[in-house]
Amino acid sequence: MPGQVEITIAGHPRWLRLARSAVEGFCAALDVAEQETQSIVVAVDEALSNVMQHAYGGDCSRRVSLSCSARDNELQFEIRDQGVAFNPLDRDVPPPGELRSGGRGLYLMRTIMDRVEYRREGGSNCVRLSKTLDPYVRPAQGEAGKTHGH
Amino acid sequence: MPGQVEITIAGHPRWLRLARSAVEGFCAALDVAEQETQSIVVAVDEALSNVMQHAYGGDCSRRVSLSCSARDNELQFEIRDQGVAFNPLDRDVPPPGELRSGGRGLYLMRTIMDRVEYRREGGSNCVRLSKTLDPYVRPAQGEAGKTHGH
Amino acid sequence: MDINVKRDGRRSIVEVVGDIDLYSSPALRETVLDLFRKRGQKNVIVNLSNVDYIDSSGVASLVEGLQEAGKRSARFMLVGLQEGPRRVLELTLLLNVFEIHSTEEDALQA
Amino acid sequence: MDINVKRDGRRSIVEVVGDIDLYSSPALRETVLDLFRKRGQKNVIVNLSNVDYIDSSGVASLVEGLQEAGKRSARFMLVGLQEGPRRVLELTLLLNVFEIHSTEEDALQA
Ligand SMILES: Nc1ncnc2c1ncn2[C@@H]1O[C@H](COP(=O)(O)OP(=O)(O)O)[C@@H](O)[C@H]1O
Ligand SMILES: Nc1ncnc2c1ncn2[C@@H]1O[C@H](COP(=O)(O)OP(=O)(O)O)[C@@H](O)[C@H]1O
Repeated sequence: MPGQVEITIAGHPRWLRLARSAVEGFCAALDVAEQETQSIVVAVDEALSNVMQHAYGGDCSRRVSLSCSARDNELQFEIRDQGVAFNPLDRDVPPPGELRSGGRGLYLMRTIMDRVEYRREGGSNCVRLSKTLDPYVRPAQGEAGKTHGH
Repeated sequence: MPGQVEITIAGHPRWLRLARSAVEGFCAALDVAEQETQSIVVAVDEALSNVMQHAYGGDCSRRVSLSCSARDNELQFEIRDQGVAFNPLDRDVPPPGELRSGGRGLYLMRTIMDRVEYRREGGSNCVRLSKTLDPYVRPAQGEAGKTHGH
Repeated sequence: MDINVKRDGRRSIVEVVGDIDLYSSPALRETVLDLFRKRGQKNVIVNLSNVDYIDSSGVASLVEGLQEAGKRSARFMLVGLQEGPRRVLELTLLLNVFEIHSTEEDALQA
Repeated sequence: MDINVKRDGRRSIVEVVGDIDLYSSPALRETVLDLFRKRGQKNVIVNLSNVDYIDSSGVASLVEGLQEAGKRSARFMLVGLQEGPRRVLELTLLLNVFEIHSTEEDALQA
């Protein structure tokens, strides 16, 4: 199933803010609580930043895509890139709180989201971040039928 | 050339706000003036709304995509759907200012944008809205090379 | 978009918060038409001071409100018009078609 | 993101407006490190009251500021922390690592 919302951006950090607005807009349309939304935005932003910085090594001509979907009370965000193979679950995450520069992106992603999954698929990295919402979030109702008119 | 930013949404009006945020974010990343941005957002939103309402007749399971690109001092927004063939340029637009409900979307699109183009392409409608910016807007520089580091 | 109606006799103030677009305009349309048709209101004021965005379907809802008022010799006014919505009404040549005031107080006294 | 530096003797206030992310954090990092390295500042206050978003690269810039201050026995303080950035510092267990004050005035008197 494709996500209800998909965005693809060039791998330049100038587009991160737009991607964050999209995630925010996605959550807002589903009435996700503001604080929960803020955290989710951080996690997705970290995943996208890592692609730009590490998977593509700063090559801004390459593209990264984000697919957002809601099902029952779970939100899923799938980040896909065509960069070097990298499984974020294989990586040991150093303890936070230390005075070092960097190395907090994966930690934030894992801490904020309920589930992080990885698969390599025909030259693409695909990271799926999932978050179960409580209280029950309205799923995208009626997406499969006629529910609006003029 | 693909746009620097592409978004695809399910054909449900609940996603229009997200699409507007994306267009806003696109313009913001290119330092487009606020007032100009607001008008562009209206034009793109009208095109997307028309697809949801008319091309898909309210069937929210179908998808509409928006591709945003900047080249020199021109912004282009391409709206693509798989609905009934419809050329917005073939349609006479009734004069505005009249007291009727509806019938102002195409007028706004045409009035705000500098160019509206249409092509039918293998079962898809493709509407391209273009706006030339003055003063010169920074195109998305450095999109083709390494311009950022840590 | 949220809608909040304050009713006082045959006069109502409809306060809208958020964007008015294809998603939200049907609710605004219904609210306004119901005030005339079901509640017999003689004066409906729509407060748009918390509306930054209105599209053509939103404009259509407002026009229908104005038309309904006309049929019943009632009044329909807009207040608190922000820059974006003002430009849309200007572009569609409707700025002088509506009765527009700055604030609810001005509209109530008009 | 915009950065505005007010310098007063060996003390500087760095006012940041906007999101601090991978796009903008390099400029913040450079500004802060330059104040210590090139301007010999003894006290750098970063005002974050107009920052609603900070990501891990922004956090890294602030940590580098703190480290640089440590090397030079200078001070590095944060003020005006909003809810979102506060939560990110909390999640990364850095909330107690930084010297944080509510306002510029508080920081100047501390
Ligand atoms: N998408 C990715 N592709 C390749 N390597 C990655 C990716 N994401 C993270 N890494 C590697 O994992 C390390 C830790 O990542 P992270 O915790 O996000 O911190 P940071 O990005 O600040 O280094 C990175 O420095 C990089 O070496
Ligand atoms: N994408 C589209 N597909 C099919 N028909 C369309 C499309 N866009 C517009 N139309 C037709 O053109 C008419 C005028 O459109 P518009 O000016 O946007 O006003 P409105 O949507 O309020 O009717 C619509 O009522 C519809 O019949």
